[in-house]
Amino acid sequence: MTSKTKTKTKTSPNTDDYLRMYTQMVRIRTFEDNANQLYLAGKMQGLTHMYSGEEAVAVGICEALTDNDRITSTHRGHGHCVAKGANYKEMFCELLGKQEGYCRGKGGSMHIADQSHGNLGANAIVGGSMGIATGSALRAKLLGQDDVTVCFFGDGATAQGLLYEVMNMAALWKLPVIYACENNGYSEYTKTEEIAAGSITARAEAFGIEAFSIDGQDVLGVNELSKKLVARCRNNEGPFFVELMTYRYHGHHVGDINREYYRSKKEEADWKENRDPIIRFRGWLVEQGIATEEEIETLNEQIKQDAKEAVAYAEAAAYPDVAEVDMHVYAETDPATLQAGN
Amino acid sequence: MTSKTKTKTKTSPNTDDYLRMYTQMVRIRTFEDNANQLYLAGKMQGLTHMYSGEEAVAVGICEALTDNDRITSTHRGHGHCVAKGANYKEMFCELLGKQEGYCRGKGGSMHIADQSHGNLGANAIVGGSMGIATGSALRAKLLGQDDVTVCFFGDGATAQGLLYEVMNMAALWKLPVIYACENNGYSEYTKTEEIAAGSITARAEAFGIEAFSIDGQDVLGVNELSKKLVARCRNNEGPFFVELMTYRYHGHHVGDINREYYRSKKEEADWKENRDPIIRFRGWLVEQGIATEEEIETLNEQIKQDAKEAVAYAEAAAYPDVAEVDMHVYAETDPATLQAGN
Amino acid sequence: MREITLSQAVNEALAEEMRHDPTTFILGEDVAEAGTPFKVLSGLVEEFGTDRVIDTPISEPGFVGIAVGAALTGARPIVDLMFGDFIYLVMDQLCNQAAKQQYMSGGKLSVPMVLRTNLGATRRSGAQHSQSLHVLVAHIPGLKVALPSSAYEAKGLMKTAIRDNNPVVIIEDKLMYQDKAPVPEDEYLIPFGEANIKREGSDITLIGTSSMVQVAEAAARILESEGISAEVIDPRTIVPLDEETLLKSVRKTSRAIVIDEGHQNYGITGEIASRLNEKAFYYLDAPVLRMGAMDVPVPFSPVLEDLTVPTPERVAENARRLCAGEMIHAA
Amino acid sequence: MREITLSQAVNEALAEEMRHDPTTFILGEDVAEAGTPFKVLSGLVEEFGTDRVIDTPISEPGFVGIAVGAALTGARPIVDLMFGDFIYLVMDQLCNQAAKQQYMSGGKLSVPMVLRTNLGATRRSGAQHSQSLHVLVAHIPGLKVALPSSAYEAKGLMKTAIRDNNPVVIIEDKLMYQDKAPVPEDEYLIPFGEANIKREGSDITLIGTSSMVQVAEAAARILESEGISAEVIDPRTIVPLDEETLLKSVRKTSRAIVIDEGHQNYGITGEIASRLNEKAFYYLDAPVLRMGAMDVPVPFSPVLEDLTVPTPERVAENARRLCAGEMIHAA
Ligand SMILES: Cc1ncc(C[n+]2csc(CCOP(=O)(O)OP(=O)(O)O)c2C)c(N)n1
Ligand SMILES: Cc1ncc(C[n+]2csc(CCOP(=O)(O)OP(=O)(O)O)c2C)c(N)n1
Ligand SMILES: [Mg+2]
Ligand SMILES: [Mg+2]
Repeated sequence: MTSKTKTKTKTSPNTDDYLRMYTQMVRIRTFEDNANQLYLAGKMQGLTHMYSGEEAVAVGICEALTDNDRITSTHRGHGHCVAKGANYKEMFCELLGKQEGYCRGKGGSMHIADQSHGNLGANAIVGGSMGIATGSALRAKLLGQDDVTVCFFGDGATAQGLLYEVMNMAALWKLPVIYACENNGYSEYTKTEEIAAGSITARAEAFGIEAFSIDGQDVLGVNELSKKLVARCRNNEGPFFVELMTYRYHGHHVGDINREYYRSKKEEADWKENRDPIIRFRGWLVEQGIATEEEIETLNEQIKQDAKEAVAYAEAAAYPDVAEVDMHVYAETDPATLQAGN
Repeated sequence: MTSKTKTKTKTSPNTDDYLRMYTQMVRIRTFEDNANQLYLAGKMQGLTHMYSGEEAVAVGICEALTDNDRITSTHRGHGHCVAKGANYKEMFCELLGKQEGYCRGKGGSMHIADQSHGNLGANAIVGGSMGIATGSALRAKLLGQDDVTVCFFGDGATAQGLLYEVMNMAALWKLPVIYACENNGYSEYTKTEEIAAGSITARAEAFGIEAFSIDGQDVLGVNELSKKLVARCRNNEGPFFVELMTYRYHGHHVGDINREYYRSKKEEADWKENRDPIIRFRGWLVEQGIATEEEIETLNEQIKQDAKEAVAYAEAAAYPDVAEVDMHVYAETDPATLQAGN
Repeated sequence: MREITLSQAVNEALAEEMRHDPTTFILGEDVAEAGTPFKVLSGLVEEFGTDRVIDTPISEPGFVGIAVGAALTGARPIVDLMFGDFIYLVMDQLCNQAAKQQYMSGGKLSVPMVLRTNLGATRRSGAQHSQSLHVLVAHIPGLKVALPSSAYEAKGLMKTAIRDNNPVVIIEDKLMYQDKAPVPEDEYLIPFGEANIKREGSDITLIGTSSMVQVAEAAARILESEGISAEVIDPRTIVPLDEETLLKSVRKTSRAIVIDEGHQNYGITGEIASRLNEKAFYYLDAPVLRMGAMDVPVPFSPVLEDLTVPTPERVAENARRLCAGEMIHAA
Repeated sequence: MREITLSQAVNEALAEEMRHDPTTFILGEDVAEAGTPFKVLSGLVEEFGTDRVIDTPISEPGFVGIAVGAALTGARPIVDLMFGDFIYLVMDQLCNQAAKQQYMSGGKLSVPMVLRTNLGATRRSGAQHSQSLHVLVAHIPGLKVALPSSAYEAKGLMKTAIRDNNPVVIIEDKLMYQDKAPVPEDEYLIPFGEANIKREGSDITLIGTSSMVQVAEAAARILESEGISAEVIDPRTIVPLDEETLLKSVRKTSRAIVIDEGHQNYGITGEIASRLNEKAFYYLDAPVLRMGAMDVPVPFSPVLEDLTVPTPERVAENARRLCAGEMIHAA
């Protein structure tokens, strides 16, 4: 939407923002390429879902947030995690079940969380974090804190009744939460139109929530809208709902290789070649004179290098000690707080 | 809506229908008056919710159905049960926990069901029957049967996510189901506007379901729309959603006596005096020359008498034998069907 | 000591803790002006306002999820679930979302929330408003489960529940809301995992939970009149379970009955009896007997409903036979 | 006899029953063209069409509720719940709506439906895709619960489940879908409530469910090489439970271990052990030992996850000690 404006130049105050957005998108893509390799090489076990293709959504939104703002993520959560500020090292360690992972190896890909940057965690229950995100927003409102919470979920997750329960409460109580529906056209092996009747944005509107449907491949458009909505949330005008039209390049999960029975190679190629969020933004950056092709190549290389090092680190890192298996089942409570008079 | 038309006369082919509708409404009111007395007299135990005031909804809808059509009911279910054709005797027996009750006394007020007339049962879980009703409609469609299912629920139940899950599927699969939302302005002790954001009908529309909001105190209006929608359901044009604006005269349940903290006596009086569905329809019947005041008084008396007899019968009826306590936990399966080759 | 009802005890605990910690708030259906159908919360909204005593729509999964999110980010929500039967509706939020956060995050996220609800039949409330479903949550690692048996426990356990850094499910007996018991004016908390010996005895141990503590005590009085000395123990929390106190008693008496209002089949009596059988095997004169609720949905009809729950008479009868050396089975 | 995989066995059972009864249909996420992520249903939509193999949106409570309604009015739905961990989401529909209809209606309404899902850890699927939650449904009167332990059981129990007039939950071990076993070509059904003696023995009884039957058998082989004769029994359905067969074995061997992949605490081992302790008390040389999964959410890290589930080695070790007269406790 904004990609045609020519007003920004290399000296624009937004240059850093643009470059960071580009960097973050490439960091996600590169992370996923490496994760996919680890899986194919048999070094990573379990269920993993690649975010490649959807980078502009996570980055466009998360770049509008501070570390204090919260997000909840999904089974397809690596992108949100990187975009919200996570480090490669702790992420790869987590994916490999190593002790230095964000969750000491106990969470894995589907439960990665990064408390330090406000990422409340991936969730292996589709729609499972909708309550959590809304509750985070209620906490902000009740305790007079001005952070905003973004709830990421897929088009398939709109079939979960929980969404309507929490949107109703968010609307009634005017909570600072943004429901971000990543509509990538599929839930697992099924097209969205086969599982979603009517209109997704109309569903939010029926609860009195202002809703938007935008191109999720345009990082600047996503970011611009996000900044507006975040500001309006802080100004007590929430909640909001945003549907972001996007596409996942890989199969539903890393093991979903033969998928022509549910979507064509042609369709995949079309999105990759003509609507790739990174290629598109890169073109714009160069066109605007914000970065040269060479600078961008250098950046890409640097990120690849970072990933390689982080992977090597994670592969060599230690597994948790077996004694950890029954640690962290319960949080500790300071015995003093359980005394009368305290 | 139709109460101003003057085209019907006593000889109209609909005379019987009108009188039956009137009768059914009075039968509901009279049933509830007796149930309330039983409670106040300490003869009936447990939780019971009176339908008085909402008669035109159940009757207007159920008179558009055949015995073959199904309904699912709610915690406030006596009205639906009577309207769908149940007998006083088995109903009062059920409310008193007697063996001759519709459910042999095992269900009680909140679980009364009348299989013989297609009433799949009251439900003590708010919204709990939304799946059941939708599944009944799916069964009709799959097995090529032409019955329609009506799902009754309250305004409060629209907060249950289940509604949106099943409406989505009903819309995708074009099921012959009518979602009938009895909006009586309250869920327990809370006003609807405090618990429902946006618009209730818009929520159904967002799933591509045609929705209506009508006066639930006008039995003819309710019946006319219901007949149309039932016919359209049979013609594969379902599902539909109808919001019926109505009012409950009693407290939320029989024990909810002092309720001025959540609704005023003035508001209650206004509905009872100016919008009572029975008074209104009675006036119309007389005005149209369909029945005289005397005929109506005779009818009313007859119904009171029926109720009195049924109550007396139920009070004297036997409790289930104690041996029944562990019967009916599991349905029997004919052992022959569990043999290979059968 | 002054006597107050269980309902007042809960109310006091909530009020005290809400004064004590500004991050606490209550969330649930008709909790504010109505003070819940059982009126347990009456007066709280007047003191704390609608910002901290929040009426929700009828969206149990939704508002439990909201509580999880609030707890995860720095508040201490107290969820009111109107009937224990609705636990089914919130199992995912409780067991997948709340219970596992601490573990899945390697100790970095915690969910200090309380879910208070109720259990108990014989109120003529039918099959969907009479269940005692505590075993469902007791099975899930990461949740703690408290079952107060009187006003005293209701207050002390609630205060501990609110201050605990984990999701705690506290289940009151809905028939007991108007029952009075001595409750100190001074502040006190009851630690989790400490069983309470309600009555000392030497011939048999009666372990009762929640509503069944009174049943066990009544049975003990019957037995006493017959010269049988029954020890009555209330575990108070079933997770964590104070196995030591139970074992000590059973090793002393050599006989035990575990009495609970949940269905017997695959219910909590199996766990408790097994632990006693395992660890006090050589002290036992007879296998630990279990008395749960009948394995039937709760019937409405009063004549049937009353049969489904253990009574003092039936407990006493079983105890008598056990002490007489008879071999009896629960089923 | 030909050998087929558990996955094929389930597929055959479904196809046979769908041919047999036109009121049967399958409902679930990605069941049609995709044949589920585990590919168990491959080919069924080609034979029966999308009217009888129905892809649903991701609405577990919704489509389970729909199945209840269809069953209540004359169809026989078979619900596919992609992961057993999602049982939490459908508890209300299963336990309040399906399980109680027959009883609440005094025998007039029935809900002949099947919910098929899975259990089992050690697949690196994390805490929300690895749970074994069968006790939650086993506790609820009105539900039947089958746990097939091989392709043979998977087929025979599924056919019985579909023909049974009650709601049946059948839970497969997701690690076993590719495991082959001899399965007759001729039609057969396995009755509910009949345990299977997988292996006869005289020194100790190993009772295993689902995935743990293989573990028990492997342990028995280890023990055999040491001269200890273990009897291995698979209850096949935990509701109804074939107590007689279990008791008979335990009365013979005097020792037993109950092995299950659900969490041990308040899980099914407590019920089974209690029944054996109660009814075979005087035959037992030692209390029945229980080995459930650890009481921790399932960790992702492979080095941790593998510790949480009983293994043949650990079962054999416990059996060895029991037979040597050592007093050991599960915890
Ligand atoms: C409650 C629940 N149901 C089903 C699944 C299995 N599942 C995992 S991802 C997925 C599809 C989700 O689709 P969508 O929300 O569109 O997200 P996407 O994968 O497209 O990013 C399904 C059905 C699950 N994890 N949780
Ligand atoms: C799942 C569930 N939550 C809460 C309740 C308690 N409850 C019973 S009726 C009711 C209010 C229902 O309001 P509405 O749907 O508008 O029906 P009405 O009583 O007005 O007819 C509530 C909250 C319940 N029975 N089930
Ligand atoms: Mg998607
Ligand atoms: Mg209402």
